[in-house]
Amino acid sequence: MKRDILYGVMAEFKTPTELVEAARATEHAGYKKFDAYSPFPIEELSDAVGFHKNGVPLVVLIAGIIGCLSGYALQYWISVIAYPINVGGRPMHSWPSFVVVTFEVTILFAGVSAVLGMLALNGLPMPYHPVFNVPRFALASKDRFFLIIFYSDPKFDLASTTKFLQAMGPRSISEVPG
Amino acid sequence: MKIEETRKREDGCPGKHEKLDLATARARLEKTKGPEFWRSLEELAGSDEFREMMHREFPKGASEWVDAVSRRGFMKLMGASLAMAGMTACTKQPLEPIVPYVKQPEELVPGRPMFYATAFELAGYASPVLVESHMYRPTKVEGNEQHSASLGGTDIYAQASILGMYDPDRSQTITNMGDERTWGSFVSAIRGPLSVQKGLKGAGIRLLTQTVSSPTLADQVKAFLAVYPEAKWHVYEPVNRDNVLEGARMAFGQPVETRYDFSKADIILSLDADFLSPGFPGSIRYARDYAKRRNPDSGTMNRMYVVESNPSATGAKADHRLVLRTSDIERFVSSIAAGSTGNNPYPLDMEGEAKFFKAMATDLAGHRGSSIVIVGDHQPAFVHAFAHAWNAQLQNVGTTVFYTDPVDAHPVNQAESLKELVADMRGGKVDVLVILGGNPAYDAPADFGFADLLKSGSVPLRIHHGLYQDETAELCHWHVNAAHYLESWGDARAYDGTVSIVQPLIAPLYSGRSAIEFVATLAGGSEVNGHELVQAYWKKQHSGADFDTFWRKSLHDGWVEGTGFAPKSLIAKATAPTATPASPPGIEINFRHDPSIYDGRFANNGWLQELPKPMSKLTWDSALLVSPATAKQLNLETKDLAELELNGKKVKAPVWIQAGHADNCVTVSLGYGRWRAGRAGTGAGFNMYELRYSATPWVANGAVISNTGAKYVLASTQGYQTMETQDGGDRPLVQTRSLEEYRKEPNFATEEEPPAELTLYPGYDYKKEPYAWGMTIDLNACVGCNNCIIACQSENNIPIVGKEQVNRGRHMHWLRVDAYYQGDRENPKAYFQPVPCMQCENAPCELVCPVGATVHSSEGLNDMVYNRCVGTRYCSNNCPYKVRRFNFLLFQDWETPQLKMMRNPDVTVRSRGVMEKCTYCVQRINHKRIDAEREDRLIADGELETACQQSCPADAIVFGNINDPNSRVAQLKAGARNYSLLADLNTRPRTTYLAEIRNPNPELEA
Amino acid sequence: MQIFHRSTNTISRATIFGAVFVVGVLLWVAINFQRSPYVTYAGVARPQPAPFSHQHHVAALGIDCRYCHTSVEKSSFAGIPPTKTCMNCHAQIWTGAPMLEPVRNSFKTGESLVWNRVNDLPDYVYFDHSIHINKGVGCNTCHGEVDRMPLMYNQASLQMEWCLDCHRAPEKNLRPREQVFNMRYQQPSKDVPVKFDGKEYVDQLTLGQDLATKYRLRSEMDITSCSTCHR
Amino acid sequence: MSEPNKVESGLVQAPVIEPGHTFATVTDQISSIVLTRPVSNGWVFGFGLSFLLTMGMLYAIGYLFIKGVGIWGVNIPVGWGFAIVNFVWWIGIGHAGTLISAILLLLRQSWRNSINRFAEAMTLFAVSCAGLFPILHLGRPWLAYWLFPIPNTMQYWPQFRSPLVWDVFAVSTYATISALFWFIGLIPDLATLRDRTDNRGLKIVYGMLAMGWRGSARHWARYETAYLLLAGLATPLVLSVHTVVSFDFAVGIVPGWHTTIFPPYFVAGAIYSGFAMVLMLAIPIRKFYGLEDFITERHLENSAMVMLATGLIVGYGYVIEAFMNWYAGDPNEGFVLWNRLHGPYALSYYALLFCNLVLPQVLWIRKFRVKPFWLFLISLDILVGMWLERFVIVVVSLHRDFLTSSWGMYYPTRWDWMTYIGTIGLFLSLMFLFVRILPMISIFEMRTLLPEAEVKSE
Repeated sequence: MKRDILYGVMAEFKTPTELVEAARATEHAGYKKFDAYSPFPIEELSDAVGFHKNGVPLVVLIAGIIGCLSGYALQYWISVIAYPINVGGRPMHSWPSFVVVTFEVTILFAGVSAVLGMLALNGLPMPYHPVFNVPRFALASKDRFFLIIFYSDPKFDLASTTKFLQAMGPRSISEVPG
Repeated sequence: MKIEETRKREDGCPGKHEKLDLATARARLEKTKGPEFWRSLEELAGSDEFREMMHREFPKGASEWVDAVSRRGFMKLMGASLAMAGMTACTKQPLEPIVPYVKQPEELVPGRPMFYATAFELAGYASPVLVESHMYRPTKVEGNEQHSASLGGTDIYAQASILGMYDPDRSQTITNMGDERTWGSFVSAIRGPLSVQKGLKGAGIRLLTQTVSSPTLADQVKAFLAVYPEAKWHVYEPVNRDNVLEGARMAFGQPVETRYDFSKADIILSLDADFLSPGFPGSIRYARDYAKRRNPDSGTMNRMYVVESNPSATGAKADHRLVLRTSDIERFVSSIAAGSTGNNPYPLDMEGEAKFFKAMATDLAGHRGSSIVIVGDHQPAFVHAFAHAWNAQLQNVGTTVFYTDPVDAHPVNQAESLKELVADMRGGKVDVLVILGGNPAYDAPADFGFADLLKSGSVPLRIHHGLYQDETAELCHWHVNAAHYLESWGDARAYDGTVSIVQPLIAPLYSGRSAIEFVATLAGGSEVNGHELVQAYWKKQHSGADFDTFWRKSLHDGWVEGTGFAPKSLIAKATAPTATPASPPGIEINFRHDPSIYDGRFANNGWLQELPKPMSKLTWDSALLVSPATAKQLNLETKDLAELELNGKKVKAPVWIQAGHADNCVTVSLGYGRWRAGRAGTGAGFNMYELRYSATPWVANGAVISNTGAKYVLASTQGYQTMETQDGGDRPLVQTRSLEEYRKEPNFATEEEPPAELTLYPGYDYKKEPYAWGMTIDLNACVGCNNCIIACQSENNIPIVGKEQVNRGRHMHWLRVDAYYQGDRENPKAYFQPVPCMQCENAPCELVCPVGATVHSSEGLNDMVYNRCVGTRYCSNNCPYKVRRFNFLLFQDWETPQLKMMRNPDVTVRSRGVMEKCTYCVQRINHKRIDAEREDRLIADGELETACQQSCPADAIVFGNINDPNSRVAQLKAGARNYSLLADLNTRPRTTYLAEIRNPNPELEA
Repeated sequence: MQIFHRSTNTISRATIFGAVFVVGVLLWVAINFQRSPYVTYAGVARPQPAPFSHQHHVAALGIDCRYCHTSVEKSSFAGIPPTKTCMNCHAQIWTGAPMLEPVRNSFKTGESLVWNRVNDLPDYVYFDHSIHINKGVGCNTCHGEVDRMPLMYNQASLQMEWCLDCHRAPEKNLRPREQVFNMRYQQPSKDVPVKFDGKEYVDQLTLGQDLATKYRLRSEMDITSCSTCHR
Repeated sequence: MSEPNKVESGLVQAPVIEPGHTFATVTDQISSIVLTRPVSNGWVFGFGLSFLLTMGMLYAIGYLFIKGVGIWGVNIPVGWGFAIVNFVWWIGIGHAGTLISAILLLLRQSWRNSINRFAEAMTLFAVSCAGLFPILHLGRPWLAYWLFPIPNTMQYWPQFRSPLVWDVFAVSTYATISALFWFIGLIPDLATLRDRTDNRGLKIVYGMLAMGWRGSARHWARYETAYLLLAGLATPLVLSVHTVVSFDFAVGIVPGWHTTIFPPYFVAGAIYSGFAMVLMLAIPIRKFYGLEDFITERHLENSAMVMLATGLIVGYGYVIEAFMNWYAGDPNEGFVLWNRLHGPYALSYYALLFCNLVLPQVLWIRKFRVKPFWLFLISLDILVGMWLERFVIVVVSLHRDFLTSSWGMYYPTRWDWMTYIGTIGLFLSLMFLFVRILPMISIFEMRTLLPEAEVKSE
C-alpha cells in the first residue's frame, strides 16, 4: 500500500475535445497507466485511453444461456420427473407450454448479469477513491473533464509528467495524494 | 378419530376454537356406553354453555347466513401470516384430543358407517328410507332399494329431513307461557284439567292432529278416546286430500285410496295431477314406473297428455299439454262427461280443446286396460268421480288402477273437521285443546280466524306438541317439543298401505317426546317409552312366539310383511257434472303447496329454501306466477311487487312471468311469509294463507291484481331459460327428437362428436387402470324432481349461502337441474337437464390452474384438491359448463355443533376462498374400492352408486366403470341416444346424456 | 472531496456478499424448520393422561397390536381401546398402581380418558389403515419400533413428502401379510432371508416387486393421484 | 451522438432541448429541483390527496383479507372482475416506460433522453400497482407463494401449463429488469447529486447509491455496453409481457377470449395507454417545474404520433375480432359480437370504441398534437378507453358463455372501486415522492444532447 506517496497527477480540461486530444497525446507519449473522467459518456474517449476489450457482452451471453437451460430444465423436471400428473389430458412433457417461462428466465438471468457484470468489472461499488481527494474533481460529474496519469505508470515521474500535462494547456493541474 | 369424523376441514391453518365445540361435545358424548349414551347429550343440551354455543352467531336473516364471518375470517388471516412463515400449506398443528369409549358397543366398527331402515312421513304417507349413521350420528338419507314404494328412490323432503333433525332452531324445551318447564311439571300440570274432564267424559277435550297413518298412533288416540268418550278427534292439514276423498265417496260411497301402476300404462292422461313431483302420494314409485315405460328403445314407450294451469314437472314431461285454468279443467271434463249425451252444455273451443280431446280420447280408447286417467288433488270431487268412472270404462281398474282402503287412519273431510272444531271453540265448548303437530294458527283457512280464536282465550287450556316454537306454539299455554322422526319410535303407511316401523337413529337431541309417547301420556300412561308402545301395538297384531324374529325382520327390511292393502273391486257410480257451463270471468288464484317447502312446515330448512323450484328456479321466495299474456294485460313485469286482493283481503307478492301458465289466472305457493319459523324461514316470502278460504282452498275466482310499482328481488339460480339466444342462435344443449324422427335417424345426437385424433396431443390412456369412471344421465327419465340436488348437498357437506348470495350468482349446488323452455311462450316445450361436473378427459379447468389444485386422477376423475386451491377462479372461468362453485365467503358454518354432527365425515368441509365441485362422490369410490381390494376383487357393477344416482326416483342417473364393456353405464354410452354436452369443444366429458325423445300423437303434430 | 473512508470499499463489497449469504441461510433455516420435530412432533412424546408404555405391553407382555387397535384390519381407523380393554387386565393386576388411577377413575365414573392424538394427520387427508395392512405395509414401517417406545411418539414426519416417498415406490417397504404385525421383522438380507410363498428372498426390492404383483398393488400413477388421499 | 437540432424529415420540428443551455445550466436546473427547490403547497396537497386514496386502498384490502373476495362483485360465471381488469390496465401503462427507455434507445431516438427517466419510474410504479391485483384477487392470498417453484414438504409444484404461472414469471422478470434498468440509469446522476449537495447526510446517501461512480472512461465504456444490452433484452421482454398477459385470455376457451389476434393487439394497446399516461404526467410536470426547455413540443408531438399509430393498430384489432366472431361461423363466437353490441353492457363497448377509436383521430391535426391542454384531455380519454377495453374483454365475455343456463351479471361493489382508485393514489404518491428525491430527467444523457458535447476532430 503506497498510502503515503502519490496516486497520480491530474489535469482538468473544459471541453470533451480537449480531453480526448489530451488522452490521445498521453497514449502517444507512451504512458500506459492513465485514465480520463467525463460527466457523460464520450465514445472516442475509451479507445483514446486504450480501452479495447469489454467483458460485459460475454458475461451476458453466458448468463443468458444458463438461464435458458435452467428455465426449461426446471419445468421439465417438475412436470415429467418430480411429480408426473395428468393435467387436462396433456402429455407430461407439453413443451409448447414451457416456452414462455424459459424465455422469461433467460431474460432475467441475462439482464441481471448485465448489471452485476458491469459493476463487477468496473470494480464498483468503490465509495472511496483517491481521485476524490482532489477538490475540483467534484466537477467531473458536472461540466469538467479530467485526465490522470497514475504513479504506478513505469514512465511516471512527477516533474516530467507534470510538465507533459502542462503542455496540453489544462485548466489546472493537481497532484492526487494516495 | 371423533375429531376427524366431525371436523373435516380443508384448511388446518386457522385457529381451532377453545370454547365448547363439537369436539368436546362429542368427547362428552362418548363418555357413556350404549343405552345411556344419549342421556349425556341431554345433560349437555341442558348446560348453559351448550345453549350459548347454539345461539352464538345465528345470523338474523338468511341473507346474512354468511355474515358470521368476520372473527373467523380474522383468525384465518392470522393463520395466513403463520402459513407464510413456513413453506407448506399448514403450520404446526395444535394437539388434538382423541376420546375413546369407556365401553364400546359390539356392533360398532369405528370409522365405518352403519345403515338403518326407517321411514319418513309426510302428510300421512311414508317414504321408506335407509339412514347412514356414523358413530351413531345420522348423516344421510337414502332410499330403501327393497321397498316397493321406494326402490331406492327418495324425494327432496326425505333427503332434507336430516337437516330438519339437526336444525338448531328446533324447539329444545317444554315451555309454559314461554318459560322453560320440565316434562314432569307438564305432566302434573295437565293432570288437574284432565281429571276434571274425566268427570265430563272428556266432553271439553279436543284433539287436533295432522293426517295420521301410523297404526300405533291411531291406536293410541283411540285408547285416549276410550278413556274420554266425549272427547273429539279433529284432523287438519292445509294441503289435504278432501277432494280426493269426496270424489271417492261420490263414486263409491266410501273413502277409497287410488293407486296407479304406470309401468303398465301406454297412455296417461293427467288432469292437473303433478304425480311425478314430491308431495304427491307415491310419486317416488310412480316416477320410476313412468321412466321405465318412457324408454324409447323398449318399443313400448308411453305417451302422456297433461291438462293443467300451472306448468309442473309432470307438464314438462308431457307429450301434449293443454293449458286450461283450473276451473276450466272441470268444465273440460264435464264436457267429456256430457259429451255422450246429445247436446253438450259445455262447448269446447274447437281449436285447442276439442282437437286435443279428440286425439286423446281416441288414444285412450285404443289402449283399454293399459291407460291411466289421473286427477290432481286440486280438482273438485266431480272430476275425481268422473275419472273413476272413466278408468272403469277404459277397463284400467285392476290392471293399471287399483282401489284400496285409505292410508289415512281417520279419513274425514279435514276442512269440515276443522270447521266443527272452530265452531266448538267459538261456542266455548272446548276446555282443553291439544294440537298434535301442525300449525293451524298459521295455515288454517283465513275465514276461520283460528289464530284469533286461540288469542281470544275462549279455550282455557291450549297444548301444542310440535318440532318448532312456531306460530301456533306461541298462542298455546303449553308447548311440548316433539322428537324428530329420526329420534323416535313409530310407524307409518306408505302410499300402498305397507307399514314401515320408524326407528330412531339417535336419542332425542333435546329430549323431545314423540306423538305416540305424548298421546299415551295424555291417556294416563306414566313415563311411557315409544319403543315399548310401538312394540306393544305390534305384539297385538303379530302375537306368537316368533315375534322377535318378526320384529327384527321388520326393522331390518324397513317394512312389516303383509301390511300392504289388497286391491278392492269397486264399481264407480256415474255422476252428473256440477260445473257452471261458462268458464267464470275474472282472474283466478291457484293455491299450491310450494315445490320446495311444501305447506310451510319445511320453511326453516335451508336446503329446501335454497332449492331452486323446478320450473322457475327461484329460491328463498314465493312468487306470483303469471302467464306472459296476463302479465301484459295487467302490465306486470317480472320482479314487480304486485298486490293481490281477494274478498277485500290484500296481500303483496312479487311477480314471476311463467311461460306456459294459463291466462286469466295466477298461481301462488303456500308456506311462505312465516313469522316464527326460525333463522331460515322467518320473513322469507309472503303468506298466501291470508287469502285462502275454507270454501276455496285450491282455486279462488275474482282476484284483483295491481302493480304497487315497487320492485322486489327474486333470486333465481338460472340465468336464462331458453336454448335460443337473442341473436337468433339456437344451442342444442338438450338434444331432442320425436319418436318417429328418432327411429328414422337414431344417431342424431352423436353427430358432432369430433374424432379423437383431432387433438394435437396424444390422449392419455385410461385403459391402463382397471377402472375408468363415467356417468350417463337419461334426459328422458329425468322428471326434474330436484331430489339429486339435495342428495348431493347432504352427501357432500354443501353449504347454503342465503338469498342475497344466490342472487349474486354464488349458490353452491354441485349438481344443478337446468330447465329450458322451447318455442311458443304460451305453451312451450320444457326440458330438464341435470348438470354435475362433466369430468372432462381434456378438462379445460385443469389446464389453467397455476397450482395444480385440479388435476386428473388415473381413473379419469377430475380431482379437486381443496387444500391446494388458492382461489384464482380461472378454472371456473374456463369451465364451459360452469359447474364449479367457489367459496366467495366463509359459507360453511364452523360454529353450530348440530350442523357439525350432521356433516359427512368422509368429505372435507371446504372453507373460504377455495373452489369446489362435483367429485363423482370420490369418497364412495374410495370406500368401495378399498373394500373390494381387501377382498381381492374388483368393484362389481352397480355396487358403487353416487349420491345423486342412489336416490334418483326415476333411475335417470347411471354411474360406473366404462372400462368394463358390460357395465350398465358402458352399455348406455354405447347406445344411440348418448351424446356429450358441447361435444364440439372436444372436452371429452365422462358425463354424457341420453337424448330426450318425445312421443307425440301424430294427429296433434301440426 | 472525499466522503467515505478507505475502509468503506471493503465494507461495501463485504456487505454485498454478506447479504447473499444471509438470504441463503434464511432459506435453509425456513426449509429445515418445516421438517423439524418442532413442527412435525416427530420423536416428541405427547403429554398423556396415563403414562402408557407400548414397550412394556408389546415387547414385555407380547400383546398383539390388534388386541387394542381392533378395527385396524377392517376400517380406516385403527381404533383406540375403550377403558374397558385396559380394565380387562387391570381389574386383576396393578389394581392399586397410582399411575393407573385415571383409568380406574374413568371406568368408575364413565368419564372417557382424553388422550392426545400421536399420529395426527391434517383433517383434509384421508388415511385408511385397513388397506395398508392388507397390502403388506407393516405397522412399524410408519409407526416405528413401537415396542421400544416407553412413551408413544410418532416416528415419521407424516408430511406429504413422506407419504409420497412410499407411494412412489411401495416395493421399498412391502412385506408378507403375515409379517405385518411383527414388530421385529427385518427386511431380507444375505444372512436373514425372508420366505414368501416357497421362495427365499435376500433383498428387499425383488421381494417388494413380487409382493406388489401378488397383492395387486395399484399403479404408481394411481396411488399418487390426488383423490387417493384428498377428497 | 445524433444531431438533435438538425431539421429532420423536411418539416420543421421543435428542438428536443431549447438552445442556450450548457453542461452547467442543465445540471443545475435539473438537480436543483431535488436539492434546493423548496416544497411547494401544490406538491404537499397533491401528495396528501393521493396518499389519502392509498390509505383507502389499504383499508379495502384489510377488509378483503378479513372477509374474503366475496366483498367484491365477482361471482360465477364472472369469476374475474375489476381486479384483473385493473391488473391488465396497469401493466399496459407500464409498457410505455420500457418502450421509451429501451426501444427508442435502440432506435437512437435521442429525444427520449429527457422523458425516459420518469417514464421508467412510471413503469415501476405502474407495475407495482398491477402486481397487487393478482395477489388480492386470490381466494386465499396468503398462499400466493405457491405460484413460485419453491421446494416444499408437499413435493408439489406450480403447474407450468397455466398462463397464470407464465404471468408470474413474466411480470416478476419485467419488474426486476425495469428496476435494474432504471437504477443503472440513475448511477451517474446520483454521482452528480452527491457532488452537488452540501448537506452531509444527503452526500452520504447519494454517495452510497452512486457506489463511487467517478465517470472513468473505462467505466463509461462498460456502462454503455451494459445499458445497451439491457435495452436489447428489455425490448423483447416488454413485448412478451403483454403477450403473456393476453394469453391469460387467449389460452382460455371462453368465447371472446379464445382469439389469436390478442398478443399484438394487447401490446399495441399497452403502448397506447402507456404513452397516454406519460403525457398525463409530463404535461403537468414540465409546467410546474418549468422544464419546457427539456420537455419540448417535440416530445409531446412525437408521443402523440406514437399514440396515433398504436391507436390504429388497436383499432385494427377490434375490427379483426369482430370479423372473426362472424367468420368463425360458431354460434357462441357470433353471439359474443351480438352481446357486445346489444347486451346489457353494450354501453361500455360503444364507449370504448369512441374513446379508443374515434376521438384520438383528432391527433391527425397538428394543433392537437402540440397543445398540452388538448393532449392532456385526449390522453385521459385514451386511458379511460383502454380500461373499458379490458372490462369488455374480461367481464362481457364471461357473463354470457356457452350454457345459457349459467349466464349472469356482474356489478362492482364499493370495495372494487376503493381498491381501483386506491391504486391510482398509490401510483401518484410514488410519483410525487420520486420527483422530489431523484432527478426526474436523466442529467448525463441531457448533457450528451448539448452542442458542446461534440468532440470536434480536426
